[in-house]
Amino acid sequence: MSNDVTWLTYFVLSVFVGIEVIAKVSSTLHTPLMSGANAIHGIILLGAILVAGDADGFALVVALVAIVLAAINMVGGFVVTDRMLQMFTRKPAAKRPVEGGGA
Amino acid sequence: MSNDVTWLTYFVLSVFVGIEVIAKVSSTLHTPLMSGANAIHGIILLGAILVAGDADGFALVVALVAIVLAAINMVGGFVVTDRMLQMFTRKPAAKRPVEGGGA
Amino acid sequence: MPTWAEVVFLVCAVGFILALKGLSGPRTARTGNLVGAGAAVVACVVPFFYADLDNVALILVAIAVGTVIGAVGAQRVQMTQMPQMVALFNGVGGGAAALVALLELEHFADAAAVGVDVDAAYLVATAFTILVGAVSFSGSVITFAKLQDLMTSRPVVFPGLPFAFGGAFLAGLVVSGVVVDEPVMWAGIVLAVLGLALGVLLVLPVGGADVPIVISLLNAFTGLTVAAGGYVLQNTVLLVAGTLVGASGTFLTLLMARAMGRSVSNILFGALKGGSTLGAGEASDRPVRSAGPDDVAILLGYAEKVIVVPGYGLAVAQAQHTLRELVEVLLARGTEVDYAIHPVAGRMPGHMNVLLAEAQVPYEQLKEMDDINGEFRQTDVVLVVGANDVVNPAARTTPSAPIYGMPILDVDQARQVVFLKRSMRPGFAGIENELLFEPTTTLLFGDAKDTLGKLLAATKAL
Amino acid sequence: MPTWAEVVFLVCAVGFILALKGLSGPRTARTGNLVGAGAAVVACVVPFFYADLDNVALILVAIAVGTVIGAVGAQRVQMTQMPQMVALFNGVGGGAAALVALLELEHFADAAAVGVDVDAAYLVATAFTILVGAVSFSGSVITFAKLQDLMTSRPVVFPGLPFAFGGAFLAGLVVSGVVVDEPVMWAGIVLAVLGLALGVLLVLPVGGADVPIVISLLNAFTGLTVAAGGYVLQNTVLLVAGTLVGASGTFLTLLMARAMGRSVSNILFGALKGGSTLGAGEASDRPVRSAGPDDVAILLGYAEKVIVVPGYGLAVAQAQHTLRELVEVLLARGTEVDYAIHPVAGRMPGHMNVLLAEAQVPYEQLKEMDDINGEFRQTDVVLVVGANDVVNPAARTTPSAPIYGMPILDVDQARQVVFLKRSMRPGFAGIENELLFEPTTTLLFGDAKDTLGKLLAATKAL
Ligand SMILES: NC(=O)c1ccc[n+]([C@@H]2O[C@H](COP(=O)([O-])OP(=O)(O)OC[C@H]3O[C@@H](n4cnc5c(N)ncnc54)[C@H](OP(=O)(O)O)[C@@H]3O)[C@@H](O)[C@H]2O)c1
Ligand SMILES: NC(=O)c1ccc[n+]([C@@H]2O[C@H](COP(=O)([O-])OP(=O)(O)OC[C@H]3O[C@@H](n4cnc5c(N)ncnc54)[C@H](OP(=O)(O)O)[C@@H]3O)[C@@H](O)[C@H]2O)c1
Repeated sequence: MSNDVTWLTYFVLSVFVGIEVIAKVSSTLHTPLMSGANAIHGIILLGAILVAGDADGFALVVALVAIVLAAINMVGGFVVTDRMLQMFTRKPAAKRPVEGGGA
Repeated sequence: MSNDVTWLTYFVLSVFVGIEVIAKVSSTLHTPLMSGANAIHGIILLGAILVAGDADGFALVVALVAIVLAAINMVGGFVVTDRMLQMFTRKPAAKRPVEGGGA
Repeated sequence: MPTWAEVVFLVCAVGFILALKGLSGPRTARTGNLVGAGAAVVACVVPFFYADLDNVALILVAIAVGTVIGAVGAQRVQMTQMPQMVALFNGVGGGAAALVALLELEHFADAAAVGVDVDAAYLVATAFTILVGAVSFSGSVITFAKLQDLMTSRPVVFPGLPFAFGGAFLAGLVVSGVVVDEPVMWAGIVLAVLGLALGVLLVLPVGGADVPIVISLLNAFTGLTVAAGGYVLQNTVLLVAGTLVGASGTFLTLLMARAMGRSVSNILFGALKGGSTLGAGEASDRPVRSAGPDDVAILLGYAEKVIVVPGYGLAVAQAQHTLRELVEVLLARGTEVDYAIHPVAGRMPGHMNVLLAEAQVPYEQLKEMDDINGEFRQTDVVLVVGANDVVNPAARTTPSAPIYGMPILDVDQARQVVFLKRSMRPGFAGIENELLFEPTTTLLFGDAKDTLGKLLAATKAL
Repeated sequence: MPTWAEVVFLVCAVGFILALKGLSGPRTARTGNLVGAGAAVVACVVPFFYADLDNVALILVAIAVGTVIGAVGAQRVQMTQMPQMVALFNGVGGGAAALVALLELEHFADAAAVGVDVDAAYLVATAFTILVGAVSFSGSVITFAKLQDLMTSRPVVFPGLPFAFGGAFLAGLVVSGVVVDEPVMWAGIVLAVLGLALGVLLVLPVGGADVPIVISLLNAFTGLTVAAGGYVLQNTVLLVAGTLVGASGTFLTLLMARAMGRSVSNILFGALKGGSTLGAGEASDRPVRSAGPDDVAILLGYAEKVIVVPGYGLAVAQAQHTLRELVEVLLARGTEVDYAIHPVAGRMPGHMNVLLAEAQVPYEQLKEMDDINGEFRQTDVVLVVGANDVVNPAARTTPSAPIYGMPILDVDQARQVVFLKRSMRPGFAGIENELLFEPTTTLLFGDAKDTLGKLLAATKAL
């Protein structure tokens, strides 16, 4: 089948997956979810690597800048999300040596 | 990209869509949903039409049988689902000229 | 294929996605079904415009014949026979997919004969469609026979069954291998025959009451065969629609089984392992308190709040109309009456909703389990009509019971419970119900239609 | 591309789907994030094995530099500065996408120069990525500046702003048309500059408190640019991942806006229409009942059940640790204490959960709005620390109020309410809170850190 329709099909199916998969998220997780999605689009790093591998001169410089930016997005995004989520899931560690009891 | 991977991609994405889209169904709707999904696979009618349009002799007879079966599946499936669902959504018509009041 | 046709097919695929989405919400279900039907019609019209089809007249006649049979059958069937009708429609769909795949195999065989190299992936998909389509066909037919009482609805097990099943399964794999190695027609036909045998062997040991789950499973199977057929024909809409049904059908099967507190493997193979999938039907002889219709009528007459729990026996007795009349008389007397609907009361999910809606019970009187469970404590009389497992406290108290862990209606918390049933025999799960022996419980023996009729007369006379 | 690489990319795409799915459930969120990270790493390693890459050493250095900056930045940032950090990461991602698209445009320009016919669809996607990637970059930078207090967080509006925005937008369309008509570098660069301008103009009029919504929107934008980039590079994983983020990000933006009772267009363009998106800050001079820390400590000392409602002011005052200590003292005295967490208390969704978790408040003490709302009726004292809108009954009673319809914490049903705030000024929504003037309400004026410290001392001394 024609190439463009293939890509359109991927796009359409992914739109449904993207929406349905997060449809049940509770508002508490809005911020970490946003942050995690933010990290995922850091995958543009892959695109930047591909163009950098095929560039020279000024274009190479631009491509390397793109790589740096994309890597910041990707790595920083996943790390910051993990840090946020650590705060949410500290249930077992919640037993601290303080006098406060459970409610 | 290679043809088979394209189809694999469609398949994988559709699996996610199929599962996520019905993940929240209430048990009351299990039966109509099953019936509706049943009607959807009646789309094999399209496949039967395509092969019948290209067949002759005994193969044509087989293809026509396939068309009849598929059409039964598709048409019967959607009609029977609609009949079931009519029962679920008769709220406005629920006002009947009997003495019973609302609970 | 022209690009416009590809785009239309993609739109149809989206239509099917929206249909499933719609079908899973109560408010959108009917629209969803219509959207699906629209997408299906459009998709089937498209090839007449782009493909250079021969035999158009014959094709149209065949479509017309199938349409009439399907539509008339679907219109005529009674609500209580819905499950077997769905099974039948599913079966013919599976059969159609198998036939289409056989015809494709013929093409591949022709191509291979003139030396063309056929992609092995296509042959795998073709073999899969033939085998599983045939399973779906014959399995659905047996399912139909069980539900329509054309044969016993009890599990049918004979000594060599597991071996016959295993043997046919292995043979199916081997012959599939033959087909993939070299596309030849005889192998395809053998594969179809093996599939038919497998379908029969798969469904025979399943008890009548578990059949809805099996229908759902076979439905998912058919979806996957349609997807495989779509791959062979290189048609997106077939692939996407089939996969959607395959995936959602599998998931739905699991949801249904979970709602009944069963596992799918237990349903399919439970009878083989000796654990029956149908109640043993042993009656107990411990003492109980039974009463006549007049006594129960007085009980109801004094009650301020009554909850009716309908179950499988109501459907068997076809007593839903009489029940509705009784409730209307009580409501007219100023009694507060609701129906408590357990999700798996009856023999298919949503059975009670359908049955009572058909009997014109207003939707607002039907309360779902979670909404009404808190109210039993303030209820004077609970009228359990042909239900048993769904009110059996063993689900909470007896870890060894087959229904242990299934959520139940908390009927035992009400002040009085009246059971309408024919005998002391247990329900589907085949276990005794301690509630029958409680001091607050009264039994009114007899066929539900009969006893409800008497109860109605006695209540009117109060 | 070899088939194995395609399959690995597909697996990575599935990884991103599972990541999003995981991230949307509290128990699976962290695993989901790790799965996403794993998929991203694998996807980025793949091209080194199949593509014939030049400049490998330079590429690896660049990756290392970016990794270090990102990881260190993410580790160092304080919890309260999370939103601006996310904004920054999003911005650089958008910038990277725009740069990649510019380089692709150069390829297309070279190809066109030697007479190759470039598919218009690719050029549309390229222009889209350049323009929207630049919007995302500059918009995120302004967002960062607002949240980091590098500029005013109030809406910035100047008379010609709508025209400037509209003009830049039209120019963007025209220049995109030029690019599609003939791929030339100067047009791409103009497009990038226009995108930068548009991003600035889009975010300037948004009030500081609405910024999280805008970050989410820009996040979805970046996702779409990555998807478009994936199409241009004919890379599935980029397309699927970008589309996932674009779709879920758009949906999430709507969910967030709904949780705040706002519409997205109101957030973006409200300030232009004159309706301010930030509270006016008018103080009322009607009489209220205020008290000192000692009085409030006595109130708390006699209470059996206390609920703490934290809000934006707690974050501003950085008083979460002091608050936790106060609650621990009360708990040690045998008082029942819970925190009631409103979903949009603070300035980003989940703000309070993060803040209190960071202060080591045990998770079980944090109660969600729907779970605790029934309990206020039996509560002796509610301690409202720097919250206002989320307890304002106007959301229920005043249809004209900007927060009308937003679900609130039913603090007004408690026996006593104590507000800790600095003045009579309203909160984010800029409307007065009638609850402040109720006879059951006591005000304890002052910076929350300060007053909580005094309250802690007074309670310990009881
Ligand atoms: N809904 C589903 O999707 C589904 C599917 C498959 C299986 N199941 C299973 O089916 C069960 C449903 O529970 P349930 O409480 O509805 O039914 P049940 O536990 O099977 O009990 C039905 C009761 O109705 C009585 N009965 C039968 N015919 C009657 C008649 N003509 N008049 C009066 N009483 C009659 C039977 O007792 P007598 O023989 O003494 O009259 C029996 O006690 C559950 O175990 C569920 O897991 C449900
Ligand atoms: N969570 C989100 O995602 C999000 C995002 C954007 C907007 N919003 C909006 O933000 C609002 C959140 O409501 P909220 O009740 O948390 O906050 P709020 O209504 O904005 O009220 C905050 C209160 O804290 C007080 N305050 C400020 N600094 C203080 C300090 N240092 N010490 C003590 N008190 C201080 C302020 O009064 P004084 O000035 O008198 O001290 C003010 O009354 C909602 O309207 C929501 O829609 C939320």
